[in-house]
Amino acid sequence: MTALSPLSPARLLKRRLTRSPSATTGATIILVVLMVALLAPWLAPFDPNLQETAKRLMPPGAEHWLGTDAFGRDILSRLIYGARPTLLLVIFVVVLMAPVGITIGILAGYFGGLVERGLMRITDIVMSFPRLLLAFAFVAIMGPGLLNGALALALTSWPAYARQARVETAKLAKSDYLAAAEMVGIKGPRLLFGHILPLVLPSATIRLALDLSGIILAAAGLGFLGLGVRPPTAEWGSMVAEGTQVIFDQWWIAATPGLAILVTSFGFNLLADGLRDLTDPRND
Amino acid sequence: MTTAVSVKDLSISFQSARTRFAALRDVTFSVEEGQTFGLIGPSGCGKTTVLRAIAGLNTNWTGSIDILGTPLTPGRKITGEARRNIQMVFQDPYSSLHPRHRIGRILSEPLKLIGTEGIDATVTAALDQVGLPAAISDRYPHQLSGGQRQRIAIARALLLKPKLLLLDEPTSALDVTVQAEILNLLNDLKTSHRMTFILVSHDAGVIGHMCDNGVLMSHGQIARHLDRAALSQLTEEIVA
Amino acid sequence: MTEPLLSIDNLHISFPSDAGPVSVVKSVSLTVGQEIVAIVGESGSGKSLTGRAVMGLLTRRADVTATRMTFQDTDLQTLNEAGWSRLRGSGMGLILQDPKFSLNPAHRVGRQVEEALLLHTRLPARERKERALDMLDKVGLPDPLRVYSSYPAALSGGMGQRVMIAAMLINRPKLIIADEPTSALDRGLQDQVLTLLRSLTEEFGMGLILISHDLQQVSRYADRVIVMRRGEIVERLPASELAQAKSAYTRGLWAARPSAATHGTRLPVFEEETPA
Amino acid sequence: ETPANALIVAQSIDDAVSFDPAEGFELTTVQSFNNLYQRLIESNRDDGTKIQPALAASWEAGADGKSLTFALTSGAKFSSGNPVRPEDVIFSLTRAVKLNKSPAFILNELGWTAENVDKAIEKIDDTHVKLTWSADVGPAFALSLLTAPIASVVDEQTVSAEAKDNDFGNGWLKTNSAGSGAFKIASYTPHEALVLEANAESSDKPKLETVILRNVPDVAARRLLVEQGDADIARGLGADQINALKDKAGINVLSVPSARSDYILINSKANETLGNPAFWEAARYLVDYNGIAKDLLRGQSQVHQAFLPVGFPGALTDTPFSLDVEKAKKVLADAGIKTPVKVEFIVFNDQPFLSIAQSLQASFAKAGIELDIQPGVASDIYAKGRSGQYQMTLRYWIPDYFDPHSNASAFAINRDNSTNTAAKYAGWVIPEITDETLAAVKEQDAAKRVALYEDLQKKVQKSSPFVFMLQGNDQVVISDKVKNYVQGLNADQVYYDHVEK
Amino acid sequence: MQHAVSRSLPDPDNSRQRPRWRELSLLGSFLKWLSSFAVTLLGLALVTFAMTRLSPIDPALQMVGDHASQSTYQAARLELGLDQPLPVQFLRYLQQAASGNFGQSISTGQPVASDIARTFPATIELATAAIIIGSLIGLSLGIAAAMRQGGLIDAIARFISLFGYSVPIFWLGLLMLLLFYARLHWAPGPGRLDVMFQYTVKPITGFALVDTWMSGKAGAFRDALAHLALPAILLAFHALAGISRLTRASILSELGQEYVLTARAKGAGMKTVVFIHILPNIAGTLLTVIALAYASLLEGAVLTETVFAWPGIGRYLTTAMFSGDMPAILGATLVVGSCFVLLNALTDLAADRIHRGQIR
Ligand SMILES: Nc1ncnc2c1ncn2[C@@H]1O[C@H](COP(=O)(O)OP(=O)(O)OP(=O)(O)O)[C@@H](O)[C@H]1O
Ligand SMILES: Nc1ncnc2c1ncn2[C@@H]1O[C@H](COP(=O)(O)OP(=O)(O)OP(=O)(O)O)[C@@H](O)[C@H]1O
Ligand SMILES: [Mg+2]
Ligand SMILES: [Mg+2]
Ligand code: NI
Repeated sequence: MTALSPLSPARLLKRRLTRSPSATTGATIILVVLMVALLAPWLAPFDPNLQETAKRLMPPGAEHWLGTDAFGRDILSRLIYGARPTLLLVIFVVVLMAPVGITIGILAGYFGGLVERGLMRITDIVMSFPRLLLAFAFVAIMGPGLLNGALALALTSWPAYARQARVETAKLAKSDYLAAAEMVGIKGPRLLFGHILPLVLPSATIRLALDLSGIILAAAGLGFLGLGVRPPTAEWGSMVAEGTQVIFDQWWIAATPGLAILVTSFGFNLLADGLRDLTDPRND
Repeated sequence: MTTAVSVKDLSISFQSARTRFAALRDVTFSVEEGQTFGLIGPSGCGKTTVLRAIAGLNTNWTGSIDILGTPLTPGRKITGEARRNIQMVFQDPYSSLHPRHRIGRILSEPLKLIGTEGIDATVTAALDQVGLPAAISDRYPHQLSGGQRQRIAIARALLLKPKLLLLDEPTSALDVTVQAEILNLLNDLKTSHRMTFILVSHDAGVIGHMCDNGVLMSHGQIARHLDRAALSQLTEEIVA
Repeated sequence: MTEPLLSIDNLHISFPSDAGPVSVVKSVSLTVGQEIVAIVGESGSGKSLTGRAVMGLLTRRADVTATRMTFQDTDLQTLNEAGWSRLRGSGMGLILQDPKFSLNPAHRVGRQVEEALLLHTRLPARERKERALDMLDKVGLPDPLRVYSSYPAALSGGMGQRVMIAAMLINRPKLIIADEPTSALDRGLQDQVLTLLRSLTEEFGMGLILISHDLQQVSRYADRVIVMRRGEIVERLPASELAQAKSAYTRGLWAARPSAATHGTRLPVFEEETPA
Repeated sequence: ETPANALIVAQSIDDAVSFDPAEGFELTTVQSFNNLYQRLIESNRDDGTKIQPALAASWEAGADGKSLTFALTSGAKFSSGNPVRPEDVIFSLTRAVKLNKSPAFILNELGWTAENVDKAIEKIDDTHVKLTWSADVGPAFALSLLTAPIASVVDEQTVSAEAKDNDFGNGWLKTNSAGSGAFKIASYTPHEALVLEANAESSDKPKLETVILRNVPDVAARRLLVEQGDADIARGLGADQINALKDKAGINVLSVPSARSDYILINSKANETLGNPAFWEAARYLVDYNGIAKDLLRGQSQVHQAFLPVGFPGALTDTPFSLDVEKAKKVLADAGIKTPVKVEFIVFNDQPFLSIAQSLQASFAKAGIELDIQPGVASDIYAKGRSGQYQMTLRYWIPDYFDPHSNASAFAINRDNSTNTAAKYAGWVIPEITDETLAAVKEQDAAKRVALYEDLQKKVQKSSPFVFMLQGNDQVVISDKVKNYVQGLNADQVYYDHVEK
Repeated sequence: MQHAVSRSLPDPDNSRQRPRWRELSLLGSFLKWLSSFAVTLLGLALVTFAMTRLSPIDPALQMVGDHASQSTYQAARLELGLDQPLPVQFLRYLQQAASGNFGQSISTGQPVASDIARTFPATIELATAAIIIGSLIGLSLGIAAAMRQGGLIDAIARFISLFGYSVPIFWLGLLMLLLFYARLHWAPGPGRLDVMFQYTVKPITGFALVDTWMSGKAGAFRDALAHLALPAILLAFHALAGISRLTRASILSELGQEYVLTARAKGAGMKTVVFIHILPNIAGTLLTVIALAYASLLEGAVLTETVFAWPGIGRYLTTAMFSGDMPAILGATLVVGSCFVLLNALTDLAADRIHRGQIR
C-alpha cells in the first residue's frame, strides 16, 4: 500500500469507471444525451416547432423518421431539442436542491439541540406534504414554465437530502477527526464545509444520481397535467403527455419521448448504481 | 514543581434511551508539570472519558478541572490561547485523521488558522521530527501504515507546541516493534519540549515503562493513587 | 507431533488494486496436528488472512493459490460451497477477534450456540439445549441458563468471547482457528480464556491455531510458534524456545516490550530499511 | 358489458358542484337538470327557438308587455308524489333569486331582486301563477329566460322540510333532487358517479331504469370503456380519438351542433398596438380557420365568425375571413404597426384550447406576431379577464339561456365599463352599439328583432377586439345498442328519458 | 463480572437515532411527542394556507363562474370569508379544523371531512395492495440479487428495478390498460367496481374489498379484487424498484459483517445466512424504506388514480388545487400529512422494537 505512487483523482476516477461496466454504460448514455442536447440545431432535420397540419400524425417514414405529432411537427427534431429543457431542468434542480438540503442537514446534525429540532421540524413539514401538491401549488403561484417547474420540484425534494446529511453528520459529529479538528481550533464554516461536507457529499451524490430520473419523471408528470414547460417548447415529459391523447392509434408519438426519458434516467441510474459499487469500502 | 492539571470531584454521566449511566464519579487527581501521568484500568472504566473532559471535548460535567492555572467551565468549549496548549492523540490514529484530506492539509490547517509564517517549512520540520519524509504530505491517511498515522497524529498535536498532551492508548493496535519506536519518540519530545503527559493504556507494560505516577481506575472511580514504586509493583504483578 | 490435521503448502493471497495485484500473503506453508500452533507477527502481516483462507472465508475479490491445502483427507481447493458448509462447524471452526461484532445481535445466545448442531446434526431440540447448556457451563460461564436466553448485547466482552468459543466447540470440530481471541480483554480475562482453550483442546483432542501479536502470551500457551512479517513466514520454532529466537525480527519483538523495568530508558528498536 | 336496463355514460363529472337548479351552473349539473326537473315551459328538443309547454299548459302575456300568466297542467307530480302547485313555482323562482347563486343573473335580467321578487310572482288560483317584471324587456324575452335551468320547478314541501339556516334547502338539493322530471337522483358520489333512477311519478316515464354517469377523468380510459362496451356513451373525447373510433363496429359517433363559440379576446387597453383596430383586423386574417376546424379539431368545430351561433335566430353564417398572411401584413403595415410584436396569450390549460392556441401561435408568427402562450387555470384566466390584466386570450362562450340577448349582452354592451361584459374585459367602450343591443332586446316584433341582431353581428364582426373563429360541435360516442338519445343545441339540452337499449 | 454493567449499556450512537420523545417517562414522552406532532401540523396548516392564499386562483370566481353577476360574486366572497383579514381567516379555520370540521369543499359542495372519508379509503386500499405486492416482489428480487451478486439474476433484478424507477407511470398505466383490458381481456377496465356492483354494494367502510365482502354478493368481492389488480400492480412496480435496490444494498453490506462470518464458520450456507441471520438484522431498515414508499403512495398517486378512474385522495387534492378549493386542500393536506407523520412515528417505534435487545 505504502509503495503506491499517488494517482491523480481524475485518473483514479477513469480507472474506476472502466472497472464498473454499469458506471461506464451510464456515463456513456448521459454523455450521448448531453451531446445531442448541445448539437440539437445541427442534428435535428426540421424546425421542431414547424407546424404542417396537413401532415399531422404521420407514422414513422422516410421523410419523418419518427413520424409527426398532432400538429404535424417532426417528432425526431422535437425529441432532439427536447433533450435541452430536460437536461436544463435536471441541472437546475440539482443546483438548487442538493445544496439546500445538505446545508440544512449539516447544520442540524452538527449543532443538534434547538437548531436541529427547528430545522428538522421544517423538514418534517415539507416532507409530510403531498409532494405533487406542493409542486402544483408552486407552479400555480408562479405560473407554469420550465424554471418554475424545476423550482417546484427542488422545493419538494430537498428534505430527503437534509435527512440523510443530518444522520451522517450526527454520526460524524462524534467522530475523532472532527474532535481532532476542533482541538486544533478549526470551527465555524471551515469545519462544516471544509471537513464535514466532503464526507457527506459522496452518498448525497449517489442519491442525487438516483433521484435525477425521478426528477425527469416528476417533470413529465407536471407536463402530463399541463404544468410543465410552455408550448410550443419541446420537452420530453409534455411530449409524452401530448402523445397519450392518441396513444392507442399513434402509439409512437408517446413512445419515443417515453423511451428517451427511460434511457436517460436509466443512464443516471446505472451511473448511480456503479458509483455506489465503486465507493463501497469493501471494494477498496 | 507546579501543578499542570488538577481534577476535583469530576463526575460525568451519559443519558441514553432509558437509563442514565454514571461514567465517572468523583474523580480527583492532580498532575505535576513535566510528568507522565498514567490512567490505568480495565476496558470501559472511564479513562477516555476523563481525557475528553480535560481536552474540552466533553463539556457536560460537574466538579472542577484546572489546567495550567486556568479553570475550565462546564458547558463551555475551550477557546483561544488555552486551546493550543492542550492537545490530544486519540485512541485510534486512523479515525482521528480526516479521510479526505491530505496529510499536508491536516498538518498545515491549524497553522494557517493562527497565522503562522512559513507554514511549509514548519510542516516539513515537524514531519522530520517524527521521522517521516516530507513527500508524505501528498498522501491520504489510508495510504499510510499504522505507525506512520500515529506519528502524523502526534506531529499534529505537537505542531501547536502544547503544554499538556493527552495520549489515549497510543499503541494499542500495534505490534511491539512499532510501539517501541513511538514510545521512544514521545519520551524524546517530552524532554525537549518540557511537556506534561497524561497517558491512558490498559497495557501494564506501557504504563510501567512510561509513567512517573498515576491512578488506577475502576468503574468510573479512582481505586488507588499510584506513585512510581506502586506503579512498578502493580505492573510487574500483572505481567508476571 | 501427531498426524497432521491440516497441511498447507505455498499459500499465496493477493488483492487486485488500482496499481495491479498486491500480494499480501506469500508462500506460506504450515501443518497443524493435535496441538496449539501460534501465528504471531507484525500487524498487517497476513495472519488473519491465512486463517480465513483455511476456512474458505476470504472475500471473492481475494486471489488465493496454493500447491496444497488439505484438511484431513479433504482437498480444500476443490471443495464446492456445499462441501465447505458441511466442513465448517463440524470439521473446523473459527473464533473471531471481537465478540461484540461476531455474535448476531438479533438472535439469542442459545440459538447461536446451538447453530452448529442445528446445521450438522438431527438432534432433538431438548438434547440440543442440554448440550448447549453443558457447553456454556464448560467454558466457565456463570448461570448458563440466563446466558442461554439473553441477547449478545447483554454480555460483557469476556462473556461474549466465551460464548463464541462455546458455539465453535459444541460440535467438537477437529481444528479451531482463534484469531486474536483476547486482544480486547485485559490481562486477567486473557489468561482465563486461553487457559480454557488449552484445556478444551486437550480434552477433545483438537488442533488449535492461535493468532496473536503478543509473544509473551504465546510462549505460555502454544506448542509451536510461527512468526510472520510482511506476508511471509520469517521463523518457526517451539514456543519454549522463543526467548532464544534466531531471526532478528523475532528477537526484536521479544526485546522491544516495555515494562516497569525499562522505565526511563530507550526501548531497543528493530532496525531495518524503512519502507518509503 | 353494460346491464340492459341501465345506461352507462363515461365522462368527467369533476366539475359538478351542485345539483340544485338554483345553483348548478357547470356542464355536468346543467346537463342533468332536464332529466331531473321540469320548467314551466321548455325549448323544443330539435329546434331550440321553439318554446313549448311543460308544466304550464298555456300562458298569456299581460297587456303592458311586462307580465305573464301561466296555467299549470293538471296531474303533474313530483318524485315525492306531491302534485305540482303554483306555490312550488313561486317557491322555486323566488328561492333562485334570493339564493343569488351563479345563474341568478339570468332571472335578474327581469329586474327581479331579492327584495322585489316576492311581489313579482303571485298565485292567482290553484292552477294559475302570474309573473310581472320591472325590466324594460318584452314577454318573448322573458319566456326565453324561463327556459333556462334556473327556472326549474322544485317540490316546495320536500325542499322546505330539508331547509337549514334559511338556505331554502340548498344544502340538501346539492346532492338530491326534488323535481317532476323523468328521473331522480338515486345517489351522487362526487368525483365518482351520479346515479339517476326512473321517477315512478313522472307523467312521461323513461324507458330505462337507471342512468349512471361515471367519472372517468382520463380521456383515453374513457375511450377504452366505450370501445369495450363497458360504457354506452362517452363524452368529451378528443378529435383524434373520435376519428379513430368512427369506423369501429358497434360504435356510432353522434355529432350535435352546440351553441359554443370559440373566440379570441384582445385587451385593447393593454397597449397601443393591441388597442389599434388594425391589429384586430389583422388578427382576423391570421387564423387558420380551416386548418383548425378540419385538421386539428376534425369535426369538433366548424368555422363560424359571428357572435350568434348557428341555430339562434338571426345568426350570421357567412365567413368573410380566412388565413391570409399577406393581407394581415399589409393591414399591420398600413396602420404603422411595427413587427415583430410580442403578445402574451393566456389560454385555458385544457384541450382543445391548447391545440388551437398552438395553431394560432404558428399562424400569427408568420406575420411577425409572436404569441407567448401562458396556460392557466380557468378561474385564474377569468380573474385576469375581469381585472383587465392580460393582453390576449382564447375563450369560449356558451349562451346562458336560449335568446340572442344572452350573447349580445356579452359582446355588444359596454356603455362606460360599468357592467361585467366581454366588451368591458376588452376595454371596448361602445355606447352606440349598447343602445342598439338594448333596443333589440326590447323589440317585440320577431322579424325586426332578427334584423337588429344581424346588424349588430355585422358591426362586431367588422371591427371589434373579438375574433370569432369557431362554433362547437359536440361529438358523443354512442354504442349502437343505444337508441333515441337526444341532445340539443344548448348546453342543458341532454335528454336520457327516451333512451332505449 | 465487573464489566457486565458497562458492556450491557446501549451503544451511545443508537440513542441519537431514537426519537427523542422516548427518552422521558411514558406520559411525559407522549405529551412531548404530541406537542411536536401539533407543531408539525400547525406548520403544515400554515404553509398550506399561505399557499392557497398566494395562488392566483380566486376561489370565489371559481365557485360562481365568469358569467355570474357582481352581486353573486360578492356574496360568494362573503360566504367563503374572503373579506376577513388573513390572520382571522386562518384562526377561524384552525378553530373549525380542531373540532373536525374542515368546512365545505368548493369543488364538490360537500363537507370536506366526508369527502376525505370517502376518498382516503380508496387510496389506502390501492396503496396497501400496491405496497404488499411491491414489497413482496421487491424483497424477493433484492434478496435474490444479493445472493447472486454479479450473476444473471442480479442483472435481471437490477434491470427490472431500474425500469420501474425510470418509466413514466401514466404512460405505462395506459399501455397496461390497452393490453390487459382492451386486448387480452384479463383485467376489468378503469374504476373500482363493475357498474352492476358499484351502486348496489353499500359503501360502509369505504374499502371496496371489505364492503363487497360484507355485502355477500356473489362475485362482488372477486370483481373488486380484479379492479384493484392492475393499478395496484402498476404502483407496486414503481415501489418495488426502491425496495429491491435497498434490500440488495443492505444485504450486501451486512454480508461483510463479522457475525455473518461467524455463521458461515459454523457451516451456514448462503440461504441460512441471508434468511436466518441477515434479514432479522436489517428488518428495521427495510421496514423504514417500505413505510416511506407506502407513505408516498398514500399521499396520492395522482397520475395512476387519473388513468384508472380511481376516486382517491390524490385526485381529490389535485382537482381541489386546480379549483382553488382551499378548505379541501387544507383538510386533505392535514389528514394526509398527519398520517404521514404518524406512519413515520409508528415505523420508528416498530423498528425500535425489532432492535430491542439487539443493540450493538
Ligand atoms: N457518549 C457516550 N454515551 C454513553 N456512554 C458512554 C459514552 N462514552 C462512553 N460511555 C461509557 O462510559 C464508560 C467509560 O468509557 P470510556 O471510553 O471512558 O472507557 P475507557 O476506560 O476509555 O475504555 P477502553 O479501554 O475500552 O477505551 C463505558 O462504559 C462507556 O460505555
Ligand atoms: N479486502 C482486502 N483488500 C485488500 N487488502 C487487504 C484486504 N484484507 C486485508 N488486506 C491486506 O492484507 C494484509 C494482511 O491482512 P491481515 O488481516 O491478514 O493482517 P493481520 O496479520 O491479521 O494483522 P492484524 O494483526 O492487524 O490483525 C494487510 O496489509 C491488509 O491491508
Ligand atoms: Mg478508551
Ligand atoms: Mg488480524
Ligand atoms: Ni471486569
